[in-house]
Order: sequence, then C-alpha cells, then structure tokens
Amino acid sequence: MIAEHFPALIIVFPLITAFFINIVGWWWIRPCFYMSILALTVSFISSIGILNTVVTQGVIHYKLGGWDPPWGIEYVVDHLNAFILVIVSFIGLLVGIYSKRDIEKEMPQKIPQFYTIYTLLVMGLLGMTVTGDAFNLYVLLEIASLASYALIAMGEDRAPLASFNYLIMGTIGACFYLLGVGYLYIVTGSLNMADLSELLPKLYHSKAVLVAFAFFLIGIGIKMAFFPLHVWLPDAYTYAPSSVSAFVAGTMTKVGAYVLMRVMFTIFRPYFSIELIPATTVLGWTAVAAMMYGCVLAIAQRDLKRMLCYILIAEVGYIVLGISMANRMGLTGAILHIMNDALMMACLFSVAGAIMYKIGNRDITNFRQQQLNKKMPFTMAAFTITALSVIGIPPTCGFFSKWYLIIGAIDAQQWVFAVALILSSLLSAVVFFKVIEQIYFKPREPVRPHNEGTHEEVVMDEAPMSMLIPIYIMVGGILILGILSGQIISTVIQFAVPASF
Amino acid sequence: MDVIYSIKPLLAIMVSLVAACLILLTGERSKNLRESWTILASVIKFIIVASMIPSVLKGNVLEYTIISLAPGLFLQFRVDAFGLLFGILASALWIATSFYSIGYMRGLKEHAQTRYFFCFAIALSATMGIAFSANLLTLFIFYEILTMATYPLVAHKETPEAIKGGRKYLTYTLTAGVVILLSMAIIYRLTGTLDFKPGGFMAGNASSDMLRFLFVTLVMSFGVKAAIMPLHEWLPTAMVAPTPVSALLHAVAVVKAGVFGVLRVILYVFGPAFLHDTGLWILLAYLVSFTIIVSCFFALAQDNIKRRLAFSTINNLSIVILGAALLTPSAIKGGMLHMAFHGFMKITLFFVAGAIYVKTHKQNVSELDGLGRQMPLTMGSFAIGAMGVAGIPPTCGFISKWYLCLGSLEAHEIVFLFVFLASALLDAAFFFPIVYRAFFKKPKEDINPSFNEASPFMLTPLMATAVFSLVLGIFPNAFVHFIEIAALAVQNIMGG
Amino acid sequence: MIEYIIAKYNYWAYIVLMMIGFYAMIGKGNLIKKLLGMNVFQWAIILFYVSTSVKKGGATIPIIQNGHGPVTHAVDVAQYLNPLPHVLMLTAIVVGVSTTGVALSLAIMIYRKYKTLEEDEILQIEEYEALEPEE
Amino acid sequence: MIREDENIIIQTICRILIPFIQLFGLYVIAHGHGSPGGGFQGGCILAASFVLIVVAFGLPEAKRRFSEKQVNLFSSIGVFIYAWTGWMALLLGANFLDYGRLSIILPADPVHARYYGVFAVEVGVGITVMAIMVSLFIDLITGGKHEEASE
Repeated sequence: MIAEHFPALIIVFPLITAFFINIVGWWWIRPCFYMSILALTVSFISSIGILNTVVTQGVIHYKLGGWDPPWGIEYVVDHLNAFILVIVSFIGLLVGIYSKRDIEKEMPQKIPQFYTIYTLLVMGLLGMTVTGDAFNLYVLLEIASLASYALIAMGEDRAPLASFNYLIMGTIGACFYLLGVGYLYIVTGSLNMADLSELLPKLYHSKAVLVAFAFFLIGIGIKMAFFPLHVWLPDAYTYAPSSVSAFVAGTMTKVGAYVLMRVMFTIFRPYFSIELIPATTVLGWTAVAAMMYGCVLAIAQRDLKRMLCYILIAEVGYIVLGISMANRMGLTGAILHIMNDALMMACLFSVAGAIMYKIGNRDITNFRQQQLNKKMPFTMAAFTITALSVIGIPPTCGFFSKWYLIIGAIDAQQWVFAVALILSSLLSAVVFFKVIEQIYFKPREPVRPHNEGTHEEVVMDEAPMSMLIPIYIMVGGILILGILSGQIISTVIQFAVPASF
Repeated sequence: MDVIYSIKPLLAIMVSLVAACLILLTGERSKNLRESWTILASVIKFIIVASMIPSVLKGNVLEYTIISLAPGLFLQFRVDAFGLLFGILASALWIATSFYSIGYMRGLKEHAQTRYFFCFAIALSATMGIAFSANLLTLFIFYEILTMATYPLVAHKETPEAIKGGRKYLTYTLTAGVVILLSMAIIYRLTGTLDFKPGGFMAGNASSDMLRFLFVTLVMSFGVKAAIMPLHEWLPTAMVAPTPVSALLHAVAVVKAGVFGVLRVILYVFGPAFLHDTGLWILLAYLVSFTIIVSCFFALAQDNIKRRLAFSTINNLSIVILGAALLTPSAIKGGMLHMAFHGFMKITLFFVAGAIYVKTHKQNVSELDGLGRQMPLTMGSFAIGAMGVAGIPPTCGFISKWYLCLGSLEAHEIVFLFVFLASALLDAAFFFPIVYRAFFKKPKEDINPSFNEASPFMLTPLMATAVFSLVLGIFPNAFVHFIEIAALAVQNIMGG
Repeated sequence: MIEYIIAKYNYWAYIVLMMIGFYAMIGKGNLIKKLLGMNVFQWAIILFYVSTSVKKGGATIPIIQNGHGPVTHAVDVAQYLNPLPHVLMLTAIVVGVSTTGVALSLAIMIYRKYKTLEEDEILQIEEYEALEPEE
Repeated sequence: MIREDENIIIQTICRILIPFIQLFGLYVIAHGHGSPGGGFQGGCILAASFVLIVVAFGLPEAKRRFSEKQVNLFSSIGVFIYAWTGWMALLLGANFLDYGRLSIILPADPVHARYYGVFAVEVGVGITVMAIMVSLFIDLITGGKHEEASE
C-alpha cells in the first residue's frame, strides 16, 4: 500500500523532517543528525522502491491531491528520473553520514541549521527530479538553490561573497527558466510536461516557442554550470563546507543535466531540439570547449578543491556532449556518466574534506611535505582510485561512460568530439597525476638515504570511520558499477533514452 | 577445437590480486610474511597456468565469461595457444623475479617495499589478464591496469630523475592507451564485435582506407609499449627503476604485453590475409627492421649496462614483430618462440646487472674489468644470456632465430634474412665486450679479485634462468612444450 | 509602430524593467544595488506573467456568484481572468522574498567581514590578503 | 517606560492599529479558500503587525512578547499543519494532499472535506509565513544576533 506513495514520500518525508529538526534543534542538538539520516534513508529506500516499480511495471504517474493532469501537479517517474532519484538520494545519504564529524568540527554551533537546510536541499533536488510539472520544477529548483546558497555561505573565509555571486547568477538562471515556462504557458496554456509535449509540435515554428527554448537552455546552463555560464561555480564550491561541496558537486549539476534532457527530449521533441534548430550542434561544440577549458584550468590550480571544481566543469561538458550527440549511444553514455560522475565528484570532494579535516590545508604543493600517504593511506587510496576513474582507466566506472561517449561520437560521425574526449582524458591524467605524485612521493628535502626505517616514522592519522565508510562505499561503487555497467544499461538506461533514438 | 568452460583463467588472475591484498595488509608488520605471500602466489599461479597446458595442447580452448559489458561484448577470458604461451612465460618468470626481488630489495634496503610488492603482484595479474583476454576490450582493460601498476614501480626511487622517468612512461603509455581506445571503439562500431579470431575478423568490414588507418593506429599504439623505434624513448628512461622492475618491464610484463598486443592485432584482429592483400606487412616489416638495426647502434654507444640492455630489448621486440609481419608459418612460429625465449635470456641479463649493482654499486660497462673473478657464476650466466640473445647455439635464442630466418626465406624476402643476421652480429658486438672485460681484463684496484657472489636469493634465480635458456636450447620441448604450443597457435592462425 | 507599442505596453514595460534589473545585476558594483536589480528583474517577470492573464472587456476575478446556490449559471469564459498566472506568481513572490532574505543576510555577513559592500573594494581587500602571508 | 528616541504618538497609534491589522490578517487567511486572499497574504499582514511592534516599541519589548524560539516554533508548526493535512489523506489511502478523502474522519461529504482541508492548509501557510517574515525582519535588523540585541 505504501509502495504506491513512494513518489510523494520521497519528498514529503524529508520536508517534514527538516522542520522537525529545526524545532528539536532548539532544545536538543544530538538527534538532529540521526533525524536527518532517517529522512534520507527513507528517501533512499523509496527511490529504490520507485526504481523497482518502474523497472517491473513501467512508468509511474502520481497525481498530487488527486487532481487529474494537466490541471493538477503530477509526479511522473520513468526510467530516467527513477535512475537519477536513486543516485541523488544515495549520494545524499552517504554525504549525510559523512558530514557528522565534519560539521561538528566546522560549525559546532550551527548543527541543527545545517541538517535542516541539508535535508531541504536533498529534498529539493529529489523534487526537481520527480516532478512532471514545469512550474513545480521551478519552485523545487529554487528550494534547492536557496538551500545551497545558505549552506555554501556557512563555509570558510570567502564563502559569503562566493555564495552571493552564486545567488545572483542562480537567480538569473532560475528566472530565465521561469520565463521559458511563461512563454510556453502563453502559447499552450499548460504546465504539465507530458501535455506540453503533446501540444507543442504544432507550434514549433512560433517565435515564442523558440524564445522559450533559448531561455530554458540558458537558465539550465547557469544552474548546471555549463561552460560559458560556469563562473559562479569554482568560488562557491571551493569555499563551501566540505560536506556541502561533496553533495552539491556530486548531484546538483547532474540534476541540472537531467532537467536539460527533460527539456530537450520530453517537453520539446527530439525533432525540435535536433533538426529544427541546431541546439545540439551548438551545445556539442560548447561542451568540447568546456572540457578543454575545465581540464586546462584545473592543471593550473594549487587548491585541491578548486582544481576539482574545474574538473567538475569539464565533467559537465562530458554529459552535455553526450546529450548533444543525439544518438542512442551518446545518450546512454551521458546518463551513465551522470551516475559515475556523481559518485566520482562526491568521493573526490569528500576526500578533499577529509584532508581538510585532518590537515587543515588543501594546498596541493603542501601534500608532499605532509607525507599524506603515510598519514592517511586509506583516504589517499580512495583518492587515487577515484582519480583513475576520472581519467578513465578501466575497470573503473569512468572508463565505461567514456567508452559509450566515444562510441556515440563515432556514431554521430563527429570525430572532433571523439578526439576531444580522449584529449581531455589525457589532460585530466596530467591534473591528477600531478596530485598523486605529491601524495605518494617522499618530501624532497631534507635528503635522506635510501633506507627503510631510518627516517622518522610518520604516524598514521586517518580520518574518522564515519567519513571513511561513506568514502569507501563510493569507491566500491566506482570499482563495481563499471563492471556492472552492461547490466545497468540493459535494465534501466536503455529505457531511459527517448524511444525515438 | 572444443571450448571448455573453465574458471582457471580467472583463478590465475585472482591469485596475485588476492596476494596483493594480503601483501598490503600484512606488509608493514612482517616482511617475511609479505614476501612469502608473493612467492606462494607466484608458485600457485604457475601451477594453475601449467595445469591448462594439456587441454590446450589437445587443441581445446578454455573459456570463462564474467559479465556482459555491452551487446556483443563480454568481459571474457579465453586461453588459446598463443595466450597460454605468454601466460607460461610471465608466470614462470614471476617466480624467479619474486626470489630475486627479495634479495635485491633487502640487499639495497630499499624504501616502500610493501608498495613495491603490491604493485608487482597487481602487474602480474594484469599480465595474466592480457594473456588470457578473449577480446580486445578485455585486453585493453588489463593493459591499462598494467600501466597503472607499473608506474609506481618505474618511479619507485622517487628521485627527480625517477619521477621524470615515470612521467615519461605515463605520457607515452596513456597517450597510446587512448588511441587504442578510439580505434577499438571504431572497430566495435564497424563489426559489432571485438573477439579475437585466429586469422582475423576485420577483413571486408569497412573500406580499405579505414582498415589501413585502424591497422596503423592500433599497431603503433600497441607499439608504444613494444618500443617500436620512433616511440621507444620511454624505455631507456624507465631504466631508473630498480633492476627487478626493469627485468619485469623488459622480460615479463610490459614490453611483452605490447608485443603480445601487436601480434594479437596482426594475427587475430586483422589477419595475415588482410595484411598480405594490402601489402601493409612489408611496410611494417621495414619499419621494425629499421628499429632492429638502429637500436643496435644505439646500444653500442651506451656505457650504462641497463641502458645497453634496454636498447637490446628494443631490438629483440622488433625481431618478434618482424617475425609476425613476415606472415609465413615459420616466421610467426619463430616470433612467438622468440617472445618466450627472449624473456628467459633477457631476464638473466637484467638479474646480472642488478646483482652487480647490489654487490659493487657499479652500473657502467667500463667499470666491469675483471669482475668475472669476483662473481664468476654471475658473469657466467651473463655470458649464457648474451649468447642466447646473439642467437648462438646451443642456447634457445638460436632456435627462435632459426625459425625466423626460415620464415624470411619462405617469404622470399632475403632482405629480412640479412636483418636477422646483422642484428645477431651486432648483438654479439655489444654484449661480448662485457663478457670479455669481465673475464679477461685485469681487474682495477677497487675490485676484489676473490670470490664474492651476491646473495643466494639473487644468485639462484639468475642462474636458474640462465640454465633454462640453455636447456630450452637443447630440449626446446622440455617441460612446457613451447614449440608445440607455438606450432598449434600458428596452425590455428594459418589454418583459419 | 507606436500603436503596436501602446497596444502591448505592459509587455514593453516588462522588457524594459527586466533589462534595467539585468543591467543592475551585471553592471553595478554595489552588492545592494545588485540585489535591487535582482528584485526589479523578478518583478518584471511577475508583471509579464500577470499580463498574460489579462482580458479586455470587463473580465474580473474568477469568483462565481451563487456558485453554491440552488441555480448555477453556465460561466462565460470571457467574464473572468485566468487565475493560474496569479497563483503561479504568488509562489514566485514567495521565492523572490526568500531569495531576497537570503541575499540580505549574505550581504550582512559580507559587510561584517569586509566593512564594505562595494565589489571592487572587496576584491582589493582579497588581493591584499592573498599577498599577506598567513600566520 | 518611554525612551528618548521613542515617540508617544507612534506608540499610541500602533497600539490602536495593531489589533485591527491582525484581525484583518486573520480575515484574509480565513477567506483564502473561497475568495481572494489566503495564507500567504494573510500571513504577511499578520507579520506586518509584528514588524510594527518592533518598529514602534523597540526590539527588547518585542522580544518580550515573542521570543526567537517561539517564532521558530511557529514557522515549523505551520509547515506541520500543512504537511500533516496532506499526510492524513495519504494515511487514509488517497494520494498526498487529496483532501476529499478526509470525509472519512470529518463529518462532511468529500466536497466539503476538500474545503476544510484547504482551509487547514491555509492556516498552516499563514502561520509559517507570519513567523518567517518576522524572523527574517528580526534577523536582518540585528544581523542575526538576537540574543545580544535583547540585552
């Protein structure tokens, strides 16, 4: 009985819990963490249930308040958003667990506030994914964004300024999205995505529809930090608290990518976004630029988190590139990469957080002096494996999404895309091996003889278990999901790709 | 030819992976335990691999599928004759290298030994994976794992020089890796499969220009690890690694994996018929002939023993490829045999170089005068290895070169016969001075003329491999039936 | 042309307002001015939405008189405005208010840290701090 | 006690005005589901009255009447009323927010149950909006330091 309400439960439970945390937090701080974890667990279980239902029984339609669409708000869950739901709630849960010690250290006086807003943020992203109503998506987008502004502002030194800039940019993005919805509403009188998809084809040559599409692309582009619109991201994610950057880096841009796919292939038919206007061509070449730009700038960074931010920008480029190939393989790669990248980015930012937690410094050039591989061997092993995945070394999952993306580029006869993919792979190898060298090789001075045991022993000082376990669950995912990618594609992703491809 | 469903290939790979985990867990606590894991794993691995010989010799193929990765694409192992040949080589030499590593690493009191043994075990797993891969994608997966596992070994010393060597190694191999990836993806889209098939599966699946392009990119990118001449630069630079690593790189895993990849591409992806029809074989043959001759001259100019050995390796790898490129049964057979035999001979030479370094801290040829008096057994082994590489009977090098020369005659290309002979001469020219210096020159003051060998941990393996290269020369079918296996592989390829 | 503008003056107003807001958000150096620009921007969108529901000719709010009475009349669509855009904008106003609230609190945090709200001055301070070696 | 910076005229006027403002706010909330108005508008009007108190009487006096904890509590309670109304429907077997199903526990037919359900939601929204507006205002004028300001 409860299973059919999972689409509502996945959102409502964290929503209520968030306010419950707020109240309880005034008197009693300890249970805040556990309540948040409880809510996220419920969401995670619900998302698994939804995925299971979708795989076995097909698309779920959930009418809020019992109103029939297109008048009422409808939650529609197909293979695509069921898959994204699982990813977001999974990362949300893991980072939630991870955040315990981090938040206790970074902002002991703000624990209830943190968990309230964090739960709201997860809920907002889940809501964006689950909804089938264009305006409802805007509202949830703003809930998620507002939560992320607040969370980012809780970070270190420059965080408020970074958050303010993000807020200005984010509001422009959201407003553009709202305008897009407005134009579509004017011409069709509907806000329901499925309904819009039915009504729009007759109007494809209307200027208003074209303008709406442009507004959508730019609005979502800002939200997902797509290359020329990414300027807010490095500052915001660098100065955010570790747990926050781990979660938002892992999921927020990915949900943006999901919304982009929804707009391009559900609200508008692929015929419109691919053939009628050259949206995919523009997106594709911009994505290539994003990949190159992100990787090249990442090489120049000294701050680990900032470096990861630029890698993230490049990764967003990968996903958009996959979408813009507009063929089955490319989209499969893009969807697979959404999952892989969510895991990889969350894991990398978590590792950066763990380093901050223990060392209090994340200057890459400083790692060598710190002998990080001796101090935190497990964290560093996790970093290395994840870095290899970002580079795309098999058998990690990063390789498999790259494989599908390259095949997609070949199918689209876009050789430049294929070359860009492998080139950015090499560039990210430069980025990460620079760090790996710093981590694993012994400090340059003072010069010591080649002796084992004579130099003073660096004591192992690992991150706490509550951080390590989530990190290792993600690492396990990175190692295993790659091998399982064939199964994932055949059970879920092949149905998530729009049928017309 | 029957297909037997067997888990053995997977076990052969997993043994060293498990050992790697055990090494990591116990390494810092107990050195002895750590090293016994290595040796135990190497022995078990060899037993597993050896147990597959009888069924393969009967003409069967062992297969094990782990999981489907994409339509028509599996993570799959298939042990055929050629793969088994490589598997035997790598697993047999790992036993020797394990013992030798212990002696070498302890002798020099190297740092980070746990990491060293860990990476070594992973590298061997990857090598087995390469040997037993059923398709190009599986091979590529293990190929990249091998790259990642050997990088820490190359940069092991962590000196600026070592780091530079490591970077160069990565630059070359990763770049090659992505090119392989791209070519592989194109092949997959053209044919819908990547499964190795004796005699190739590509012919007729695409325009001739496309096929030529793919052939060139694949051979050149696998050729990076096989150190074909314009792309060989990383190999001498990587000589900064500890000697067992060099031995592993040169004789067991990395370069052999590259050669193995090239041979797989030539014989199992594109197929001799395609190469013959397009005339690509002659192009490749001239390219590697160039490498063979030029690398010898480079080798002559080196004073550092290991660098000299490195160029000799480049030379020999190209000989193997030349054998395959000639496309005649004897030449292919000779190439495959040379791949195996060269492993035994070259590892002896590297072991000797390492033993000399541990004992006397000498790295240059010019310092070896009279060393034969101090280390007669070591230098004697070196002499055997050098004879083998130069192809002088009764060492095993003679047998493989014999087949290669036969092959070049079969192909009616006398040029390549001269290439083989010239390289044999040049090999002799740069190895025998070392032997001469060691045994017949007067020792300099700093050499202790009395008998003072390296530790038995090092001496035993290097003598064992030397003896093996002799025994294999006299009874080439002893123990592991190298010739039969190679003949079987050739029969599969040529017989279609 | 002029009739064309006058006939749809509310849409023109929305565009002008939006551009003013956009300019303030991008071009102004003072954070509070940026914030004001953001508000103007949002209100412009609200104006746009509300404009879309306007009907000429005496249409009024959608409250049906005697809707619950014994006699129900068939409702003429021309008689009432489309309520949905208004409702949507109510939500948008809420979002706008929340965004403004968050932005103002951020501005307070920034002011407390830098003692200024001028962007170029903040950046100067940042540069200065970056040059100073931290203890 | 009247401080120097406080104006007796303003205070007196406010004393008279505030009850009416609040009454009007309640009226708007109560009629939200049947006519123009509703939780958000009514909540804002209610919040305006509290803001007036702060402006006219100063923060310490206002704090005496509604502490930060109370404000916070109200903001959450409002959401609870809203969410639980939805949950009730869910627990009674209908979809989330499907108030028609409340007819099982309410003495009314589904149409009226929906009417009451929306009313409950409006009340919840009104309370939340009021509390949030007040806390936004107080947070902004004090720079987020309630406790220091109240001393």
